[in-house]
Amino acid sequence: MSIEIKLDKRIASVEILKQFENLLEIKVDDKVYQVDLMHNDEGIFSILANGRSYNIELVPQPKPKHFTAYTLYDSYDLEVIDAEARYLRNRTGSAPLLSENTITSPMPGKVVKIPVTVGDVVKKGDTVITISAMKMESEYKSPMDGIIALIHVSEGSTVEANQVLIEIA
Amino acid sequence: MSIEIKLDKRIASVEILKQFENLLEIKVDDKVYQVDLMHNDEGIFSILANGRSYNIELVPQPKPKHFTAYTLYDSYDLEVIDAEARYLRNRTGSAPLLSENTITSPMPGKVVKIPVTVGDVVKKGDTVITISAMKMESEYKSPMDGIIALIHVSEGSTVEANQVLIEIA
Amino acid sequence: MKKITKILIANRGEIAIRIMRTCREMGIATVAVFSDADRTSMHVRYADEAYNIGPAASILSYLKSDKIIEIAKDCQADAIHPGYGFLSENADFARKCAENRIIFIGPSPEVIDQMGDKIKARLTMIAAGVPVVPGTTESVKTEKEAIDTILQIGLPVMVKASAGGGGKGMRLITEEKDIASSVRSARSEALSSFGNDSVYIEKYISSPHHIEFQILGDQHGNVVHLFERECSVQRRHQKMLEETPSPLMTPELRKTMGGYAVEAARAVKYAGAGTIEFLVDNDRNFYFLEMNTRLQVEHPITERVTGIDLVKQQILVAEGHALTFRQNELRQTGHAIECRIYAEDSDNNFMPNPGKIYNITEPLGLGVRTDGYVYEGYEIPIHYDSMISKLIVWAENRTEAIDRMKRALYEYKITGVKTSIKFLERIMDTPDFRSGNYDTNFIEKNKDILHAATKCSEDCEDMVIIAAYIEYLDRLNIALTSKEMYPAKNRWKKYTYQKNFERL
Amino acid sequence: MKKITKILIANRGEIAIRIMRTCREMGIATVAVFSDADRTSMHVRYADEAYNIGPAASILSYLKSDKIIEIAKDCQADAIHPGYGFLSENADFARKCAENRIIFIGPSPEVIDQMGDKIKARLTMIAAGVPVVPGTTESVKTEKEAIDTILQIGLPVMVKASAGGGGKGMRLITEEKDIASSVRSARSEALSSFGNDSVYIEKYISSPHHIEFQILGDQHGNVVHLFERECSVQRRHQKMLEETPSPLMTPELRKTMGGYAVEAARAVKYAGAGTIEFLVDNDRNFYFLEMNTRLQVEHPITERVTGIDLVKQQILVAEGHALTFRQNELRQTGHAIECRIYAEDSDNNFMPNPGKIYNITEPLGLGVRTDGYVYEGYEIPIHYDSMISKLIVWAENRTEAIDRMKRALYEYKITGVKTSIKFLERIMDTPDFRSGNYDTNFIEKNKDILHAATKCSEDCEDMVIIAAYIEYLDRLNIALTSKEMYPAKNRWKKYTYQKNFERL
Repeated sequence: MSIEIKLDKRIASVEILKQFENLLEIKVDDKVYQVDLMHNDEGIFSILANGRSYNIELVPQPKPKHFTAYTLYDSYDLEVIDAEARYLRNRTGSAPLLSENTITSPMPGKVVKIPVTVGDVVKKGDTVITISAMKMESEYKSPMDGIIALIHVSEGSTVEANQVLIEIA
Repeated sequence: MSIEIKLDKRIASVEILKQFENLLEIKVDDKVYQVDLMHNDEGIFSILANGRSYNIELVPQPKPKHFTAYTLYDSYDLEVIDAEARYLRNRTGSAPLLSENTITSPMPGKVVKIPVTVGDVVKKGDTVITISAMKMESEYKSPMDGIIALIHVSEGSTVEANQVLIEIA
Repeated sequence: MKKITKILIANRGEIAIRIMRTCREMGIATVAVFSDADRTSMHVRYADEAYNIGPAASILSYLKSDKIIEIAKDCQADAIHPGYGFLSENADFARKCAENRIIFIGPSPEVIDQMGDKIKARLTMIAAGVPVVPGTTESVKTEKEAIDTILQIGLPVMVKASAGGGGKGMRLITEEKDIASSVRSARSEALSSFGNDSVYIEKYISSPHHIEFQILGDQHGNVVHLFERECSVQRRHQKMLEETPSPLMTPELRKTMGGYAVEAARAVKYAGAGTIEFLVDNDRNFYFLEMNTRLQVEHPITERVTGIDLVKQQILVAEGHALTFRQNELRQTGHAIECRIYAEDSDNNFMPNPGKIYNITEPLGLGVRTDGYVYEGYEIPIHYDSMISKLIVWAENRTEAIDRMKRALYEYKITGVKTSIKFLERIMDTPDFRSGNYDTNFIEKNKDILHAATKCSEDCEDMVIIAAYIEYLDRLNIALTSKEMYPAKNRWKKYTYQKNFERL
Repeated sequence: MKKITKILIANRGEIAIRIMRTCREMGIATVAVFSDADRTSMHVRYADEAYNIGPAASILSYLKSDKIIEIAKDCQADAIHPGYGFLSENADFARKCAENRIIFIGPSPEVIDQMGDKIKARLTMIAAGVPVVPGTTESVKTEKEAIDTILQIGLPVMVKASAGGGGKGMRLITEEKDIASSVRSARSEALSSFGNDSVYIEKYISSPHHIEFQILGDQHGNVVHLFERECSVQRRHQKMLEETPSPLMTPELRKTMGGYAVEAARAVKYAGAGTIEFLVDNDRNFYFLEMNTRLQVEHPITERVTGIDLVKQQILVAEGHALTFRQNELRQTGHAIECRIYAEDSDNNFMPNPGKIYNITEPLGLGVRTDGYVYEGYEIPIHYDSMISKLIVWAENRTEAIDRMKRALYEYKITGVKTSIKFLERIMDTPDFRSGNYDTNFIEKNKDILHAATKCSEDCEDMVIIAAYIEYLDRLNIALTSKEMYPAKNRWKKYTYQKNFERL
């Protein structure tokens, strides 16, 4: 049962070849590894391979089958592409889930100011909303020339990470 | 819905009178408390009552409905006596679950020596088994005069906490 | 002399806990206050008593001086410790405490007033003979006066709002043609931000060092300094890292600057802990910048090299005790560095990154101190500062301290939110930092090194992919089978998949 | 001079990690070895490389010298650090390392041999002019000889096996009528335990102080001592707590004893870190007890008051470096205390209590260091020592250090297994400890105070009952509803029960 995993821009194919308890023979693309793998409910992994000791932590993301992985050196965004995900991908083609004329919040915060209203004409680069988090204000700008189509939030309201704020047509 | 909780030797009756989110009015025996109670999946409780800040941690025990509670000052053994537990208690009368002529291990460890065999006559105070854990050996003695009826473990085997080791008739 | 037996801490997060720790060591009861957003904050759980003071926004909770004083009276606290930020430099609050017979742990309201206004502070320092950045000694009321003064001081200059702070009403002028327009916009921003268009003008010192002296005074006129802290590593005008001793410092300069710091404190009859901040240029000319009439975030490095608990000293001074040490008895032993761990995306313009902490592993061992307040499962609120902890190391000398800090940062694992840990680790490897040859321009100057991506090896990437695969399989299993009432006995899994695959 | 670039740590748990921390600071790669029971131990995860060395029992894993040397050769480690316990005082192992051109980080095999045999060590010390406990200088081979010697030394005496250790073949004789029978049983136990019925006889010193000196020597003949550690708080002949300086010590006595410790080390050309243990009676007469030719568990308190990283010094000495400090440059600054956190039931004869760690909160803040290796969810194996961490505090003076230790112990929360934390907290409150007036009889003498039950108030008990009730309700809900694939968003629960009860 091989499955694809997307790590940043790389898509790798993974398959378990053999297993005995915590000892796995596992293939990643063309490379075969013998690993001693232990993990726990908190997503902490201890992997021994070729004598090296690897520590990896996986944190689930709000989207199913998406994880952030923390190694000792860096963090990675991961997505598991199983049969279901492949089916969904094929059905929706290569179009991204969120359209490009949408402004979303990259982090939780509070809406400080919305200097536009629905129907306003905006140019690419115009500030359309200001979000404050932890004493710092960030201005989000229109990605295109267009007209404000929908505003999902109001001044003073609290927003989650990745929430759709404003749509531009 | 009042329920009984056994804390060490005390049996207290508890009932929630009113609730609004994390604010509870709750009765323990005859005393009514207004508490602000928050807890999490790890069994950590933060309770504010009459201005005091209480920190309590509950650790589940192997027996269902049994907990160990850790306060800042001490630890307690707790048992929740709900309808089911009451039924079981009534059915079995007041007899303890484990008979008094049984020797159980108080902690995990390894059996070092069993100087008796089935059928041996032993006196109260005779050593019947030696268990080692963390470099320390402990000898367990017969609680009564009697005959070794059953030996559940053998020398060199590993034992869990509260495992029945030897039965004496 | 009044023995303090209960202190209300009018603050939150790491500094509230840091103060409570000393209270506990001194046998003093502690009272926490918390906003609606902070019910699960560690400072609430650490305190002996805890009271809600209102909604999440600071202005409705941690800045509500009347509410806080009311709680202090109700629970019979003798004293209030304001920590840093919030009400710590608010003279009105200090005055109200006194009116309600509650000891404010800090200097008198008069001193807070006097050092809070930038021009008043400049004048006080000039009178005490402390060098200040060349510039005006009074606010400049008209545009013409401003332009004349600038031409007299010579470019470059900074125009700053008298009542100002936080960069508002501040303009750097480097070219003559910009003078008029910059003065005008500074005055207009000052008016709209502070209701007062007074500005003052200072010579601009490019890429200075930011060096401060810790001072401590008692109510009996004794004042000492506890040496310097080098605070030049900054991003967005906020400190990221501090160390003591400063690599720039010489014994002579330390003696001179320390002497001026003590003079400055003595001039205002300073009682309590405070900090005199200086700008120092590369030729070691130094200028008074401002005084902070409170505990600083970075006070632990001073504690580490002097051995003195500054919060304990604050409390003793507030009780009326005289200092038990004199200047010549104080020593700076070894080298200490503090790194501030922020919840932020350091590689993306240091954007704050609030969220839920997933796992934490704190660094331990020889020479390492952590002052934090977050814990596993804690959701960092969006309403307050993004600092989640401070990591302080000590070693016999600077090189060893840098190596130790690198090790501690390597060990420090926080998952769930982005943090400044990796960025700080890269600072430890930057040649300009290791050589001690840096000023406030450090992060800008070294941005290529500091923002370099450090990916792990390809094998390591493959291990990440393997982990994700196993986690995915495991979660499928969990969803199907985990209905048991009690957690699994052993959290480390070994046997989960053996049924599914051929055995080795 | 050989630069060490990779070290295999032939140990486990906290000491393995403590050594790896210094290696990391020095840029040295680390290799862990682990038994089957230790796959999930933190030292395996902390190391750069990790190799299995066999089944759980030490004799089949951590004591397998050939296997360990083979791994060191395979992975090209330059050196092996043995930690304490296991192979750390095994001369054969040190010799095998040398034969395989691997640096053994410790003294030479000859020195280990010489100081490992108790009678040889006594003779060496007598030759170096160091006072020893009055007694025989050679093993006593016959029963008659033993009885004559005892009568000559005078009661009380200790009879000890020459090849002994761990209390085996050891008898205290206080009455003349017991002499013959005790000598006989000591010799027979010695024979069955060590295959050698030689015994020696020492004057018994009742309730002595156990005080040891840390020494450090290099390969160039330099030896210094790093002052004393007071180790008299013991249970089952194992240390529970150590402090430095010793409350019993005077500057003169320190100088004398330190001088003898240096002499003793010089006498055997000692290179590396070692400890000279003394018994000291209440009149401050002192006697050499034994030498430990390795790092001690309690080394961190010495590190804290001297600022010196002892593991780093061990590595530098092993590389051939000369010590960079002389005796007169060393200082003991402030006061340090170490508490050993054992997994044990202190109120039930200190019975070990292995099991799974549920939650941990480590104490942090000013003057606190923790060296541990367990983590949440970790199952402490039954096969090894019951020590799970060491808590070290420093303060300017002894009273402040005791207050700080009390605070740190209060903050330290480990649930899931019973620990010595509460017992240690009670030690901090015992008048004999606070006054510094204690010896090895301390725990026995103060048992009423130390085993007193400290229950919380009735309100607090009721809160425990409330918590258990809510947990019970919550678990009922979990069992019914938790089938979701991803963990709940916020781990702190607020809204769970609102449907079930009348609203306030």
